[in-house]
Amino acid sequence: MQERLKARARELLGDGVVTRVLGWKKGEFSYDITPAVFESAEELERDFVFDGFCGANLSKYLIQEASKPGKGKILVFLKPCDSYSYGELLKEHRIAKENVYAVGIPCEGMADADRIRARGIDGILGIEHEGEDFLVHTLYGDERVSVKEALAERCLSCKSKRHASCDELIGEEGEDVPDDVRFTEVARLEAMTPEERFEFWRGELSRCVRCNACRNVCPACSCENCVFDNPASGISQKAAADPFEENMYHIIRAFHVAGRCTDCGECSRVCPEHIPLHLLNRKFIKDIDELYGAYRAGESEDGKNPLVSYTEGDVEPSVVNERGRA
Amino acid sequence: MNKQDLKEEIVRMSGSAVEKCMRCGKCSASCPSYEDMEYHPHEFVYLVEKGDIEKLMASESIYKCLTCFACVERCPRGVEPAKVVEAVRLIVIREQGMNRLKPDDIPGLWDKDLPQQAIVTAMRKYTK
Amino acid sequence: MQVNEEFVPTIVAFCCNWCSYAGADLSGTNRLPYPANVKIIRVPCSCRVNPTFILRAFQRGADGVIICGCHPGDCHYTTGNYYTRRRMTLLFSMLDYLGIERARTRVEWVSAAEGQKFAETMRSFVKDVTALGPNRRLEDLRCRKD
Amino acid sequence: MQKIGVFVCHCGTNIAATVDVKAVVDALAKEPSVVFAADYPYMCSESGQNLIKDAIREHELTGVVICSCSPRMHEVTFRRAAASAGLNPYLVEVANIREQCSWIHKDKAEATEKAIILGRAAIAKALLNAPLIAGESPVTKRALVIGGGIAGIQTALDIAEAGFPVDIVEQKPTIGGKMAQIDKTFPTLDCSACILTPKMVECAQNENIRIFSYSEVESVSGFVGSFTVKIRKKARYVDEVKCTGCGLCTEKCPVKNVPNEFNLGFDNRRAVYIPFAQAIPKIAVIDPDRCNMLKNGKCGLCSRVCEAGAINYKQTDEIVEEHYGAIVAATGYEISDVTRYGEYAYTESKDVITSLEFERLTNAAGPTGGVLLRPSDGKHPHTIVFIQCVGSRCVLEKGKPYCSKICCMYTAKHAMLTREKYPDTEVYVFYIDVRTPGKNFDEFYRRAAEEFGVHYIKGAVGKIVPRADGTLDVQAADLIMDEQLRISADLVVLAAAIEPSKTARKLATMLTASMDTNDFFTEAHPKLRPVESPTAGIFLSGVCQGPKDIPETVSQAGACAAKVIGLLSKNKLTGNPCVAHSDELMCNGCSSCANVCPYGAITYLDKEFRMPDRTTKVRRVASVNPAVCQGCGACTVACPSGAMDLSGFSNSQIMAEVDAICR
Repeated sequence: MQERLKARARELLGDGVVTRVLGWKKGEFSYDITPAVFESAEELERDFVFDGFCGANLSKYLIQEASKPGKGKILVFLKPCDSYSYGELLKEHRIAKENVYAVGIPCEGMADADRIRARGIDGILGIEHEGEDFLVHTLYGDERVSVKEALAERCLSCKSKRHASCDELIGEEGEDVPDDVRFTEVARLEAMTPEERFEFWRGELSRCVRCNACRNVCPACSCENCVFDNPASGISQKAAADPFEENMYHIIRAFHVAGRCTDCGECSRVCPEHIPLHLLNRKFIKDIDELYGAYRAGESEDGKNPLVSYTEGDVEPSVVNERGRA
Repeated sequence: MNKQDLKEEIVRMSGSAVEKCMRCGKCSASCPSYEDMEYHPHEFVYLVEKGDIEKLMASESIYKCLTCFACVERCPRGVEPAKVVEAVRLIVIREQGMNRLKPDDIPGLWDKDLPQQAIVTAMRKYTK
Repeated sequence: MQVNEEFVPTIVAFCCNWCSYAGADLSGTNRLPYPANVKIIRVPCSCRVNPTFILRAFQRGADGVIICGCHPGDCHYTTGNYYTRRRMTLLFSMLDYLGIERARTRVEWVSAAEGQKFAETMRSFVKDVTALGPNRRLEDLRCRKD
Repeated sequence: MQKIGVFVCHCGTNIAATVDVKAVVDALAKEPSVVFAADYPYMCSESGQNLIKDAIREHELTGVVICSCSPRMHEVTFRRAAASAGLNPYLVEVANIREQCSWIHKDKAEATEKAIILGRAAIAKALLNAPLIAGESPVTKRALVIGGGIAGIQTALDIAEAGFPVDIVEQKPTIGGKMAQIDKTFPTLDCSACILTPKMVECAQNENIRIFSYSEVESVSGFVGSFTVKIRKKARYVDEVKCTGCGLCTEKCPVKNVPNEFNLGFDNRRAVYIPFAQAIPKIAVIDPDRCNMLKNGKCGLCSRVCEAGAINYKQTDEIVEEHYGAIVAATGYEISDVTRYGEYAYTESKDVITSLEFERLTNAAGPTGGVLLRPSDGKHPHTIVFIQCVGSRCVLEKGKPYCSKICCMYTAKHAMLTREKYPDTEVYVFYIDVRTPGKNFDEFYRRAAEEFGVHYIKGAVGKIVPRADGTLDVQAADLIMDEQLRISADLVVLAAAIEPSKTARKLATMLTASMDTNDFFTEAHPKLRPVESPTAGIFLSGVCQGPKDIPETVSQAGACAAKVIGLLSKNKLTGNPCVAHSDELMCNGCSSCANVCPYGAITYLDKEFRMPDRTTKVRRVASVNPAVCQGCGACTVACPSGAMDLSGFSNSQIMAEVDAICR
């Protein structure tokens, strides 16, 4: 697949359809792949990577890259889940669509390097899909790990193999994945007593170091200026000084992306403290689906998201009490 | 069952919103069994709404409904009178444990031209 | 505030100018009492209430926050309270998910004619929050008074 | 450095009896920035107001806090007082210590403590108050009326009468609407055309009125006071200026078999036609779907006979752009589709007709010259059945849940007129309820039943079966007799539900006016603002707002005109300064705010920003039109970046109040 993407990128660069390519390259280690912009076939040849560690969602980089005046079109590779973020950003007018050439690519799920290393596999050099397994190349030879045991959490609960918006597709279009496991963890928390939930989240959120990685990576957190950085907002904070501010930051962040979050899972992927931040967003998604009908952010470039629309027969806020007691 | 429970049971079984009736009489105007009935479709709905259900249960009218659903089709309020009749009928059959139609009766009622489906339907309708 | 005696919660009530604030005025005009620890903040419409205001209130020591607006369909701005309804439903559900007591937040629709309802609502809300005791799960310890 | 003055009112004993006013003054005087604090028995009295004014001048106050009754009561009074002393009126805050304190609490200590906290919250808010100046916007002194039925005509005439120019846009080739098709009007039975056509002529002759007939609204932009509207003038293929309305072309046109819309298809018109004799404007129009010349270039007869040389086959649609201060929706109604009710056999029998069709069949200018004849065989009907509520009060998907309001009365009229003219005819009316609230309405209905012998039957018709002999077998129920009836009828008239014009929803979207689920326009307030849309500058006239009869329509049209005149007579509109505003540096241009704005007050601009590296970047940012914004604040919460804020109720102000209360 890597070679196919490279070839297509070279072609589009060569034809002058695009001037740049937004893709992935190796970081410090072969498993910390980072997004990168390639401007020539040589750069592509040297650095372009597409393997089982390419979890990073490239859509957010387009806000900057597609708005550079006079730079022409940029090619971007979008996995199915990334294409929803892209769709949502288009809907919010954050990306100049005319400057983007979006190529949808298939995805069989991305690996979580931590899970692989937790199995005692070290010196990772690369990773490949091979049937039901990941084939991990290491300094000490190849290792086999079953896909289920190496997949990132967000890929285990993948919502769709079908792309939302793109200009071209490489490979076969996939299908939606039923939501049967996606909300299991949220449901587990919901079933706890309030005290247990409070303890759970205290345990998680108290680890927050306010590095802002979640905010930086989140395609929905694309504000020019975040309210938490704006002294005039009255809620600005640099580092969370106490448990309240940790709560405040994460509640408000989740609320601001509610109805816009595509559940791409980047927040949890990048969190250095491994806080399951996606469980906050997913709670909103679950509530929205249950209370206002199934909705998938980014699926369409027009229409209104559930937080900026309503129906006259919407449930009352007291539903929260009733649902809990049932 | 007391009056209120009876009414709730009928409403539940029929799924009919009897309180939506605006007493236009279109059900009765559409009913092919009208002449044979003591209580007519609109009265069925009205009596259920009032909770006066014993009268209906005692009446032969419940067995006169052909379940042709003309009233259901035409009711502008979506009340579905035939389903109310059906529910009253079922309540009677259930309460008495009494089968209106016994398999033994069938040979006597047999008519060569009668579609088989009618017999099956009748068994379902009049038998517990 | 809590000096070995009965706990008196601090309650912030956001009331929309056109219905609920007028409803609160009416309960005053009709001399219908409700506890003095309820303090009303006037907003043009319930849809002006930002979740940050609610969290801010808890941070600064409120024990309960109630939002009152026109009945759905009666909004002075035609649609504001429909948005309030969705936002607050989702926010309250999130607070509950985080283990914050459900009864600390409430939305009620009170029209300008419902002075009685306003007073009753406030009495019942104060009762519920008093039963919960002081807000300890969503407070800022630096703002603690005792 | 802020200087706040605090004024605590006793309100006689209303406040002072339960709140220790002096203690409040003492406590608030100690608040930071408070330089003056005083109490007075009646702050709203002239001497109370003078106390405020003097203090503003003497202490050069930058803000005023008044602890008194509800701001809903006297905020305006105190703002005026401040303004007269040279202080911006929006620097005044009112703490409500009467309705929300002294009147509800009995314990004096408790009430005093609460009054102090409320005072502090008001001070906290006042410290963040900014002087606001109400924006002004100009008013284009011209109105647009969309729809040329009786509602639009009356509204336009009343506006024009007051001296303002007004344009009527009508999609049909003539104004007049449904009223032009009606025979007689209830309850007076005067001839509809006789009272309508003079008004139509008046429209044509009034110098202040322009009629855009055969035209549609293409787009609407702008806001109250200055709307820009594009109007599509559909090609008539007839020069409006040259055509004299002589009608020669309509006589010579060889295409004779086009169903005549005005007579609901009971007779035919030509491919070039004038809808009816009294049409305004009386200008011919060519039906492009039927004209041979336009279809295949073969004919041109009308062009040859037209002495005025008005025929122009090359004419195309024309878009004109006009500016208006106010827009009136008067799009009226249509008869709902009765073919959805198969039991009435409307599609199977020509002798089952709607009430509007009955109007044409009894109209002297109609296809039968006013003689009531059966459409099927042209014979005189001896038994007529009228059925009420066909599609009205029907909660099913195919029906209308509302009462169409006019049917009871026009059916009584039809029944009465039939019995009067043809006493040998038996007339049955099947009704669910007879609803006749209105002046002389019930008397009218009773006359039909009592004097004219119309058979009113409480019950419904279940089914109509056309028989081979041409009669209609009407199966019905008489609920009072508790019996099923069968009537052999010659003619059945259906009182079909009326529904808003199909064009209304598209128009409402253009106007950003709200609609209910039935596609009727929503009024700003059902009781107190019944002729205005919640969208400023948009007014409602006639049935587009809800079913109504002619007298009601005319009175609403007049009321609507009065509202328009009131708006147009202003030179400038002063807005509410407590409106939303967007911080361009913060705004992402994501459209969340515009999605929740009920007034369409937010638009987006592409704005150039200088970046720190001296490059420039164009970004989409929100811009609030202060003349349109009503200040609800929905956008402020929808905005994820916090770029949107509301003057007078800013984020920081509300949080300052929260802090003061929770302190």
